[in-house]
Amino acid sequence: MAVVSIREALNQAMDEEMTRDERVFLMGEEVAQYNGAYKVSQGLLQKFGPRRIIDTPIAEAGFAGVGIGAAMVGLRPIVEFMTWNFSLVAYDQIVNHAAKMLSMSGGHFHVPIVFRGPGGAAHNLGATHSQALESIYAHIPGLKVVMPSNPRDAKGLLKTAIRDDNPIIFIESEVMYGEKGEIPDGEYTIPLGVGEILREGTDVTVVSWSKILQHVTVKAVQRLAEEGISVELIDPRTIKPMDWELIFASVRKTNRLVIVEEGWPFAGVGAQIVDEVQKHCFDDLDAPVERVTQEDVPLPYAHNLEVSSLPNIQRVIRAVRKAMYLD
Amino acid sequence: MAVVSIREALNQAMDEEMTRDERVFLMGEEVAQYNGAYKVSQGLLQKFGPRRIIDTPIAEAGFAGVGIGAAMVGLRPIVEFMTWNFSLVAYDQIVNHAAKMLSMSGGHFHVPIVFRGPGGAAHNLGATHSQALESIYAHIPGLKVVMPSNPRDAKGLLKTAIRDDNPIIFIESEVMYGEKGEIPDGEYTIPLGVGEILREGTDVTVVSWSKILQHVTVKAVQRLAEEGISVELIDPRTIKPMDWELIFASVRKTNRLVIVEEGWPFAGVGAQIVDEVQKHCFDDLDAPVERVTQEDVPLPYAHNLEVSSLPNIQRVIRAVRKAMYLD
Amino acid sequence: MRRQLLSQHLVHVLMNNSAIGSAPSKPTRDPGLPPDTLLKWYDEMLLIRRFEEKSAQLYGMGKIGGFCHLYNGQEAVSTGSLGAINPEDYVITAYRDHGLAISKGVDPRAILAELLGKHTGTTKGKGGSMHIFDREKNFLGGHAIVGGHIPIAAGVAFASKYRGEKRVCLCFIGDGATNIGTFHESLNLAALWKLPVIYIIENNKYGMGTAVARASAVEELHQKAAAYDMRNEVVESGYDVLAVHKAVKAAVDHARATYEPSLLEIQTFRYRGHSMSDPVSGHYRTKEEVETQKKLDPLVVFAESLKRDGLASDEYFENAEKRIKAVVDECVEFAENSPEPPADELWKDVYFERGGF
Amino acid sequence: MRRQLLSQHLVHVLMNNSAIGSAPSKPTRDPGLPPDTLLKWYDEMLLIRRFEEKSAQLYGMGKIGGFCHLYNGQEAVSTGSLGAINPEDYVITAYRDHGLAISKGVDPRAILAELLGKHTGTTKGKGGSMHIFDREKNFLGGHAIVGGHIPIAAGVAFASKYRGEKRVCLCFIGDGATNIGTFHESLNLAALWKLPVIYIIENNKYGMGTAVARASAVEELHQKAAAYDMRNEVVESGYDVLAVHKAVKAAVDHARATYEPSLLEIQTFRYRGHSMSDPVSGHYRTKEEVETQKKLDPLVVFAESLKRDGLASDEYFENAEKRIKAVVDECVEFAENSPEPPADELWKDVYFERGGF
Ligand SMILES: Cc1ncc(C[n+]2csc(CCOP(=O)(O)OP(=O)(O)O)c2C)c(N)n1
Ligand SMILES: Cc1ncc(C[n+]2csc(CCOP(=O)(O)OP(=O)(O)O)c2C)c(N)n1
Ligand SMILES: [Mg+2]
Ligand SMILES: [Mg+2]
Repeated sequence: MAVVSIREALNQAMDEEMTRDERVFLMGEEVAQYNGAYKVSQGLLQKFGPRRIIDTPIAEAGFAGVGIGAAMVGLRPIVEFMTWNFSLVAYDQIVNHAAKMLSMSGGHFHVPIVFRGPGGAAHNLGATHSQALESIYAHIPGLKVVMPSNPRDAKGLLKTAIRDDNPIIFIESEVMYGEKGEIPDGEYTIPLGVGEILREGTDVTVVSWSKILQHVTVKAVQRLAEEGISVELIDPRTIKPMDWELIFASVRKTNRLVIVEEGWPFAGVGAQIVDEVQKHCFDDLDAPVERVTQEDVPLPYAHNLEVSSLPNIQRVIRAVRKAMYLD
Repeated sequence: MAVVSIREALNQAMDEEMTRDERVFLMGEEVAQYNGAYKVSQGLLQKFGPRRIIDTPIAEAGFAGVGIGAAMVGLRPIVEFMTWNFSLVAYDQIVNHAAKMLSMSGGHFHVPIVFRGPGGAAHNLGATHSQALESIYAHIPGLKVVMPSNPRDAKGLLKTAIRDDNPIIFIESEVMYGEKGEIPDGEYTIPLGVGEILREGTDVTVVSWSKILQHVTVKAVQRLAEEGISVELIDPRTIKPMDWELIFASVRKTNRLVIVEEGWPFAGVGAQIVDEVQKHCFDDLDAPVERVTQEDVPLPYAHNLEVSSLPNIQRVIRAVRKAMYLD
Repeated sequence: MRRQLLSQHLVHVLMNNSAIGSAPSKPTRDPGLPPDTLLKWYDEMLLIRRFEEKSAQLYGMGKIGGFCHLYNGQEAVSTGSLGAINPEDYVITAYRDHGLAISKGVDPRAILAELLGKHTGTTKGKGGSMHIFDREKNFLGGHAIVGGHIPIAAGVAFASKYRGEKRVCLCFIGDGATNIGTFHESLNLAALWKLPVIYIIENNKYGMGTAVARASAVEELHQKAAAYDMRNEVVESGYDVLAVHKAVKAAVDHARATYEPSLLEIQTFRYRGHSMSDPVSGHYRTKEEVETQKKLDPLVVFAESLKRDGLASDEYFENAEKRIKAVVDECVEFAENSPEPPADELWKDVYFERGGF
Repeated sequence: MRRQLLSQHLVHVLMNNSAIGSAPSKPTRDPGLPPDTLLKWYDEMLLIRRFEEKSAQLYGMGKIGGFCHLYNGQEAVSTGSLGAINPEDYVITAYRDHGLAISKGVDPRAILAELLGKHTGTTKGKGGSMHIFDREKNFLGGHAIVGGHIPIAAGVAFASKYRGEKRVCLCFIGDGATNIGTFHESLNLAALWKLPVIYIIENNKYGMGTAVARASAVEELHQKAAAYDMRNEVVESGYDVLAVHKAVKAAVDHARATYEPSLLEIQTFRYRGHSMSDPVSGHYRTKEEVETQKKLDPLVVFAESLKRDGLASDEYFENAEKRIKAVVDECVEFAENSPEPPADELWKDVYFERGGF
């Protein structure tokens, strides 16, 4: 087992898949000469050359569409958005073209493409540059949404995403690229749609993903463990398709559920989890499902306001205690 | 009480507000010379002239932005999207600019603008032209989302929306423009955020809005009444802010809830209603909340497939019976 | 202004030629074009015309639903352009796609079945009129969001170059669509990266009810190429299949030789309303304008030139009508007798299941 | 290519003038510009320079967070442009906004407080460096999504014309931003509708790490105006505040007289990295390039010309440094001593509550 950062893990995934399959290429702003705004593509230009590692102008709709067109006729593009915030100018391309092409063409043209890049808040970037946008993509049929929370999953899931024949929304965390963890030696992939139980527990199920899982939820769960509260912690890893059976089985055991996500509350991913769980585990639930989300406001710049808007350890602890009727 | 179509009701609202307030103008594709693709702006060019009724090129991001800029410095634009499907190319303008301007400018610039046009499926328009997109707008803080289901509300809510100082997403139904109903004589407005109980009932609460409410849910509820099932039917009218107390009070009475919406299921508006209700009415609920939504697929063109994908009367009846443990 | 030039040209043509259709005063025929190719083109244009007329009928009868955008009047663009490429080359367009699909060799029976929402349709009844696709024929749609397909075309050309192939992509664009952002982004990318895509503006003078001059700050739409230093050309006589062919052929040859894109503006006219729900004339254009334009009907112009060159007789044209009528009748029979898509199709083609190409 | 022209021009200037800064060989000063206006401009440019240097320091100390894009090297664009308009005219730009805000009269203390996330900041700490706003000064931001503000500028100009006012809007755009769709849509709308907006490309030769020629199919960015038949001009000596002023003044006069927009390209250079997290040189440009460009420093060039024209002495410049240092010190003190926004600010400014203007 090697210890690598998420940045390196993603880099390895792209490197290996580009080596394995000539049809794979990477395109995006600053991915080539600059080695990526977050250095995720470090060294790839040198290795694969400008034919396969391509700097683009600032034209997200344009280059997303170029990726879609190339995918329709047999290439397998990886399109990097410098951050997912900028994907909103390409939203039509993703929603109306990538996601619907297979269906609208009656199966003639599938679109094997990975859209990837960092999502969520970093630090003091303000409202337009701090968005956790998984909900507006998971809402769209035809897309799959993947959000790894550690180097092992980042590499294994990205490799699978690149080999998948569908448009994939692959959302990394802007502040986790440097975080390290063990990854298996040699070639491996991780299937989409399969979640992971990070910690078994009996009192309450907590579902959380990506940065908030690692920076907030894991720490809250540790503190709760010290208080004697046994949390079963689930990382779904793929947002869509979600590993519903894993979540249901856990809730049937613990009878309580808390969801911790970075996005806004209204019609967020967590709301869908609530919906499915109350439907499939209605008689198992001993308490309302609690959600911890970002407050329903544009994220302000000032540090204190930013911190108070985002999910934090205290709010997770409170939600878990509430789900256990402890407060 | 006059009987008018939704088209006329919307037309009256714009006409009256433009007469009342010189700052209001209408802009969009074919709104002027052509009197609107759906004739909602019939006669307005003639009455108000080309300064205030403005045909645009096909450039949704561009003219949405023009509206936002004009609103920042004191005008009150109504921006028509020929259909809401085309708003996706302007999604960044709405989400990152209209919605966030007030907050990011620390209160310096508010954006009094109404984005309006038809949403949802019509008949055989295929996947890109049939989308019910309320969820991806309601998800965004800073926006209000309004969806009238009858002429009276269409007029009263649109007038309020035009007078509101915030960006409003006003979604009409593409197939309801010709539907008629009574509207009050003289000047009136209807506040945003206030739902309406269309029918009192005791067995189960049903929440539904816009076309699906009128074309599907109302009819299903009638049939259920014939079977002796007493439905309390709620039209929230405004999706965000939602009239939560009205829904909670009803669920506390009926102990059951069914939501019928046109959009896709995953992280749809209905999911948020489930979340809020299970949280605030957990002990009141006698059964899982049921949702009837469009199937999670791009809407196909063929009539039979289109019909089978959208919510229909049978599915609503089944959901209500399920919520009552009758099947 | 180009608009004025065209009108002058029109006036000139109408005044100097008693025989309508003898418009192109200088012969535009590429000497390398064999007579049977020309006759094939005529048949194709006639098929498109009759196919669309039949579609209009079926729409009127309620057998075709949704939006249906007909191609009548623009046939010379489709046939002239696609006559300049090979089967392995790609074609992509917007929602006004029946004519181009037919020219690309897509089975017209399947197209009509698609319009009727049948399982034997080009996309099994899923896409409908605005979304004709055919992988085998390299016909990449049919796209209903204005501007949406323009970057996709660049991507198709990108793939061709990536693989070192000489395949080009023809991308058809409405005049109205030249005002949307993706047009700009795509032309810049195509020019910057030298992608073998030929962007062909079908300037039919209106985007729905909006005349070019009311939507675009320049009326000479090919002039937009200046912002990308892109090779460009205007064909004012877009009713002349030979003139269209010549310009497209030159652009295709250039793209194959250099990978460089072109922007072509082909001036044409649609005889029908924007879609079936829009009247032919009224709000935005007069009956007279339509009638005047119809005097330069691409089929008539081409027929006259074939006759003048001694390549076809009146008898040929009579027979052609019969042959084409039979084809269209067969399309109708095929479409009408085809089954609806089965219920479980709803769940198919949402995600692609096979493990790679 | 414009790029080459500029380099030749540079070489010429550097070879023919021993005194750096005597670059503009022909006098570009508008005789109508009073000396004290020129001195005010110098002070303003110096304030921008020193303000940014201080910001860099404070960023290095961790007192400023997030992305911070400095304006060093581009001061002549800001001062020269905004010197050509009146207080009631509008200015809007992207995220590299401190300099323009200062030129528009926004209180630099509030700007620095904003960078530090303080409640006394221009937007109460909500917008940060990339989102400076000031309603009273008609400074409309500060926008962080590339291209996002370009149509908004057209809308501001639209409102001005709608009300029959003569107020113009200056909209600043990066070279990289000229490749995004909203640029195209906005220029078309502005030209089509004759909106009094002056689009000013600050061509600092790079969009992040991407040189103009690697992102845009044309390097002469003002040439993009051809697609919209828009009045346009390039200022190669964008380091010369007087040259910038002259071009902008002409565009503003034209807009006031005719409501017509212009596209100006002002060639300039940023001395710092793209943002504070990007090094000054390295991946995409060399130290030499930066050093060469710095030889035409807008402050030095302007100082030399003021001296040459006998408008200011060495003493003046020494005093100016002192005065400006005092202003910047005051900014720092103000910002550092200001409170954070109170907790309940989180819920404010999400929806506007007052009943209309
Ligand atoms: C983004 C978007 N906006 C608006 C529409 C509605 N619409 C469909 S066709 C059309 C006019 C297009 O005109 P043009 O590009 O000239 O093509 P033509 O119909 O003349 O072939 C419009 C506005 C759309 N489909 N997509
Ligand atoms: C839509 C969008 N895409 C990408 C980015 C990331 N980004 C921020 S600044 C920038 C470069 C802009 O360069 P230019 O327009 O030349 O302005 P300059 O920074 O040189 O002033 C990029 C790519 C963004 N903010 N918005
Ligand atoms: Mg047209
Ligand atoms: Mg730049």
